[in-house]
Amino acid sequence: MSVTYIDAIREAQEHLLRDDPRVFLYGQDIAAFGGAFKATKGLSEMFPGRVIDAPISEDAMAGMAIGAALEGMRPIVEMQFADFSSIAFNQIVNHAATHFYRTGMPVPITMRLPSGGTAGSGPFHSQSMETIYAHYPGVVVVTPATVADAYSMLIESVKLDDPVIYCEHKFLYRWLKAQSFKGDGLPIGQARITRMGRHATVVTYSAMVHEAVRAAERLQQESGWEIEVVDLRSVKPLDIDTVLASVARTGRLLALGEAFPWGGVTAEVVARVVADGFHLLEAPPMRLNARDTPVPYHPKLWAAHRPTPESICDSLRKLLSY
Amino acid sequence: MSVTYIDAIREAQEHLLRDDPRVFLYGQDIAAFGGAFKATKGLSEMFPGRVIDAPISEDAMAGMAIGAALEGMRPIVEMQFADFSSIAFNQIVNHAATHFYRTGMPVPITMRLPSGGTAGSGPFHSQSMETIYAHYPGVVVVTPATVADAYSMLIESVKLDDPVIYCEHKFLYRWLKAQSFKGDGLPIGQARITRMGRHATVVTYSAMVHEAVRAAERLQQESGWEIEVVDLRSVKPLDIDTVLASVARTGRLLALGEAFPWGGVTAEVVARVVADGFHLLEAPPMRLNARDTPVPYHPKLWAAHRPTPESICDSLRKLLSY
Amino acid sequence: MTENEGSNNQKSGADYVRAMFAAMITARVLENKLSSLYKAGKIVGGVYLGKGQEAVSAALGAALIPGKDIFAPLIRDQAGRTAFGEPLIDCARAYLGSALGPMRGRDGNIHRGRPLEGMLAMISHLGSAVSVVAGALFAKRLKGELLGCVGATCVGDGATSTGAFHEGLNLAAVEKLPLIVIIADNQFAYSTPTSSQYACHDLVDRAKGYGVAGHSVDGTDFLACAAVIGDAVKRARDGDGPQLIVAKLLRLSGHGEHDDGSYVPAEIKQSHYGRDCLDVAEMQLLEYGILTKEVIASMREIAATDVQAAVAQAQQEPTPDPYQEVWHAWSTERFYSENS
Amino acid sequence: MTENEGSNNQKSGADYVRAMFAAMITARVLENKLSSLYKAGKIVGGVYLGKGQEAVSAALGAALIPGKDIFAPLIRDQAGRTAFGEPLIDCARAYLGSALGPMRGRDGNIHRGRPLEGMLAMISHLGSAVSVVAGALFAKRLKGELLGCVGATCVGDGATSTGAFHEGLNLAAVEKLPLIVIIADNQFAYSTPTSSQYACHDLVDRAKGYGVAGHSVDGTDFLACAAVIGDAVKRARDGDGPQLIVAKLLRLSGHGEHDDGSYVPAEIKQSHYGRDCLDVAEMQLLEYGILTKEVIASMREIAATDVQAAVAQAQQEPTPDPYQEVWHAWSTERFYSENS
Ligand SMILES: Cc1ncc(C[n+]2csc(CCOP(=O)(O)OP(=O)(O)O)c2C)c(N)n1
Ligand SMILES: Cc1ncc(C[n+]2csc(CCOP(=O)(O)OP(=O)(O)O)c2C)c(N)n1
Ligand SMILES: [Mg+2]
Ligand SMILES: [Mg+2]
Repeated sequence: MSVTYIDAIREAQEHLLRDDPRVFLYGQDIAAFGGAFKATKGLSEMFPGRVIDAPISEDAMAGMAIGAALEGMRPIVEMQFADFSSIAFNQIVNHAATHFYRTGMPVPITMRLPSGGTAGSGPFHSQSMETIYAHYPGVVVVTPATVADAYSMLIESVKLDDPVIYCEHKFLYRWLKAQSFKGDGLPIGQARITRMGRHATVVTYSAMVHEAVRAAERLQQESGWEIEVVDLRSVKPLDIDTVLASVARTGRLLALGEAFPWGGVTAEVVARVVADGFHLLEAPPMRLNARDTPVPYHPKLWAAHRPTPESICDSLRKLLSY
Repeated sequence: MSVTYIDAIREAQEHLLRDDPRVFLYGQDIAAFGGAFKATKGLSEMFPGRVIDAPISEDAMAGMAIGAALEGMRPIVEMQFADFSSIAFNQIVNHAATHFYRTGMPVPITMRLPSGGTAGSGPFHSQSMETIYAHYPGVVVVTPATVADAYSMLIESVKLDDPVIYCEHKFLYRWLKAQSFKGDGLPIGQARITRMGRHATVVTYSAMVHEAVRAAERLQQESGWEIEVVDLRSVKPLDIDTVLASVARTGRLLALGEAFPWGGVTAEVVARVVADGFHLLEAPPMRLNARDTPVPYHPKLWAAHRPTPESICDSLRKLLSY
Repeated sequence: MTENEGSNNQKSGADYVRAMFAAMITARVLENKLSSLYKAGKIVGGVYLGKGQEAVSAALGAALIPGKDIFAPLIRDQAGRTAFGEPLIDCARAYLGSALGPMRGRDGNIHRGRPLEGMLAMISHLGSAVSVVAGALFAKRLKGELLGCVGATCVGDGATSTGAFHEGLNLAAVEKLPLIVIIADNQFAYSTPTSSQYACHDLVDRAKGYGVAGHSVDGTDFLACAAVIGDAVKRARDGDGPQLIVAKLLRLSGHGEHDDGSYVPAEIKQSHYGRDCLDVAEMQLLEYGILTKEVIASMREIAATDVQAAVAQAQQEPTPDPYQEVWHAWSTERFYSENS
Repeated sequence: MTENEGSNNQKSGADYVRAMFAAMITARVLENKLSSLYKAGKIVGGVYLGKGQEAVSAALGAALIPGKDIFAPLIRDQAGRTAFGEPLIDCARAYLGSALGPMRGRDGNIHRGRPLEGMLAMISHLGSAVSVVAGALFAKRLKGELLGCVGATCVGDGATSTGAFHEGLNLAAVEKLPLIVIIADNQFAYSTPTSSQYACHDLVDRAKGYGVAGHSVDGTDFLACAAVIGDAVKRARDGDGPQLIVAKLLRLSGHGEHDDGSYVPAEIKQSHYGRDCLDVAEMQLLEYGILTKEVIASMREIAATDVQAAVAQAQQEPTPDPYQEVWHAWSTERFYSENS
């Protein structure tokens, strides 16, 4: 029997509700309905009063979580889509994120952001907002790419004393399967070598890890290139040591992401690698991101807006031929 | 007689109101009171009905500007502080910024964001938010550093058909003086070599241009180093050609900014320079940003939170000694 | 005053309800078609229907003057769009993924609009349109073109919980703009009952707190919708400032076609508000002798033909081609080298 | 029920007004001192005073139970803070830039708080505290500790225009939380008159629209504030859900000490609401024989001594040292290597 990425998110929440009386869930349509993506299915019946439907008030939802956290609770807030967290932006970056620095009292909230593109979802149900939150001091931004990480990192997020933006990729929800939720126990803040290689390093996170692996397999078959794939797992903190160690082995870097191209994770990765590992590089580090437009609605446009195994292979071929 | 940076902003608005009937100003306390920083002083008397006090509703202020722009107007919205634009974030990045791509109809609004740190202003009256807006497709983000640019770029912002985030630095308001508003006529999208040099390039923008020039002068006096300073002027679009040309001359790059360190302008600059100008570099490109905490309230902490001529000199010495 | 000013260009009573009813029939036929296309896997993205809300929506759309007024339809406003004059092909193209039409595949379904013609293209974030419509009206005032114009938008019970709704309505009230906001209180926001959305007795109780006129209407009662909504639009047009209308009704479909709405209790479905406003409309129109059975039958036929034609046309049209697509979010061409 | 539950631990009438008055006097003396320090250039950052709003603020602060209730004071709540038990030294340290005290120079002036003790540290973004206090109360309910507790915050007329205020109050209403929100309607938001802020007749008209209890009070009338605000807190404590109180008054200073408030018309300054609540309080307390002139005089002396002591202490304390400062925004220590 196999389990999916969304199962992992649901199971982790069940586990947390069972083991930790401080945990409660708050979000739109998450109680009896079980959430727009069924990430909380059955939980309101199992844990009466601890899985609560919120009004359509993202600012207040985040604010209420902050207040509850200050009273010792560990709220998990589900945004119906990451895109709607734009309404909670102020509470997250100005209230939750500054609180420990200002007062010495941390704000342990976990914001679940169903992120990333899926076919036919369009500009307002497809966004990847990790960059926006990671720019602000005080938040932890995690981006699980595997079933096991989805499970363990959600549990770890809730245990952390700092506010966590948990970016779960909608594309992986039902598509990504595993035999169990058990993983390798890596903590938040540590990247993983998902695939070993010798000729170039792709540093990426979330759903793009799988596209990178596909591209790597294709290049291996086609031309014998061995591409290493590093899964950042959390983009803030960002484990630059693992990245540097990989670049030291391969000499070549492609930073890959599904978000908009200006700034963001790929820019941060490249800027840090060249700062500390300039001498390791045998070719100019490259970036591949989505295009610089809103995420298109039509699946055909969408598929050409985000990086794909084809476009990743193209970039890698350029990188390898330098 | 000399004029200041804030004079330039006021004059540009007077000019626009006089010359273009489509222009109106909207913001908190900007009518009779003339604005928290007096950027609209006297304008409501000169242009009755076209300088309007807004309620404390940043989301609706941005929304109202969008609607007015769709009706052919050219609104300029003053946020009382850039930090409060977090409430207008959704309307800016999701409504204004996506509209042209989605419908083919542009949304010519100008959002004035009094930005950056000043002593004793603390975490919520000091932020530099250019990175947040520049990450999203569809917005233009300008960051004038001189009196003449403050003037000409505000006029140009209003003439552009795209939504513009006009980041005006509060520290420069009254401190920065010039003989007139007249400048060199560079358009938005083109960077400027503020100071010529041969040994290293500092790429920066807004108030940090002046700190960079100070650092450059100090290094010249102390040790004869000639530091080139590039003022980006707009961070999106970002004139990488001018930056690359400078790096081609100097071989060394320091990307400098006052914003939070993760992601952002300095990461974008470094990532683009290494992508296209890797071979030009004689040393690893460096970055210098504010520290990764909220902006501290106390002036002593604040002065150590942001880059200063001292810390810029330190970075440059490291860069030059590589 | 030009002939387009003042409220005299409001349709006469009978014309108004006929226009409403025609739009309602067309919308229903179109939505039934969309629903079957969805089930057949022919739709790009999700499908969101306005079944049961046609009377409210059409009463608004038919009271507005295309080319003059501003209309920001929301998720359940097919009838209002049609009444306002949106061509059926816009809808068909958006749902079927045609590369033609105003959104060209860049955005879809209910997000379509014709902003140049006063019909705004909604973003998903609920409540966001309220201030935008207010801004358009504000601009008309500055241009000296406001006289006799109105702007309107619809929101659901759920959207009233957004800060954007509050800020936008308050701003319109402060500026005394001719803004009509209809709250279609259909008892649910997706699956969430109104008890988790608001605690007041009736959302119309909010009107006084904003200093705007408040109106209540039974959203299943066709003629009541015509009377109350038509009147509110007239008042706004005549200078009475913002109008808040709360229509009580029930969504007769799931939240979207992916949702069977099984969380709606049977008692509610069988209650007064569970009745179909189209049935009520037909009954009332016949009773008052405004239309005959024959006319109604032919209206249905016309609707079916029109819908069929629009769908057939959209299905034949090219889908967007990513290699032809111009990937620019800016309109300023001299910035284009930036993304290349 | 433990002795801390229920409303029986509310102070008796006379004790309550005495506590209020003591806090008001102390706040006024302290604020006068801050004002002169500001003028002498001794203050770090801006100074924001609550002059004229002490009765409202103290009535709230004195009705709350430290260690049990939640209080999120805002910009003009020095009196409420003092009544709630905030030590004067917190204020002095924040304004004089001491490295000690809860904010350690990282944040300052009115942003100070003691969240561990139930007094929240406000952020600048107006309205943001409403949902946060609601969340703290929600947590107490989940922990089974809500009985007899309340949470309270103050906002100005201007802050009612924020989406955050609306979302937060609505959420509290839906969850029937014992939240008290006082709107100090002081006729201006910075320079902006209420006519540009809201269009309703009276902000208390909003209560019904949220389904919460609404109360009005003359904010310059000391005993009326005690009665209305004390009663509202008691109602919330007794399970009557959220309470919205609108106090009418006038800010008797500029927006901050950098502002002379010259935009406030003389008629308004000379009107009923232009009177000083401290004068009214003294008159009323004497009239009702609650305090004597002598007691009041000695209260003033004590306040002067306490304020002097706090200011003197803070002025002797070290200012923050950037080289000692630990530059971390996270509390999780294993992440610290990240920023090095
Ligand atoms: C700010 C925001 N949050 C969440 C959503 C997701 N969402 C889309 S429709 C919907 C329910 C809307 O309910 P209501 O306003 O009552 O309208 P109805 O669907 O009942 O017509 C939700 C929660 C959204 N679109 N915008
Ligand atoms: C969201 C937001 N926008 C703008 C500001 C800037 N600001 C600080 S105080 C103030 C006026 C507040 O007026 P009001 O709420 O009436 O309180 P008062 O100062 O009158 O006590 C403004 C506009 C802010 N703090 N927050
Ligand atoms: Mg609804
Ligand atoms: Mg006020």
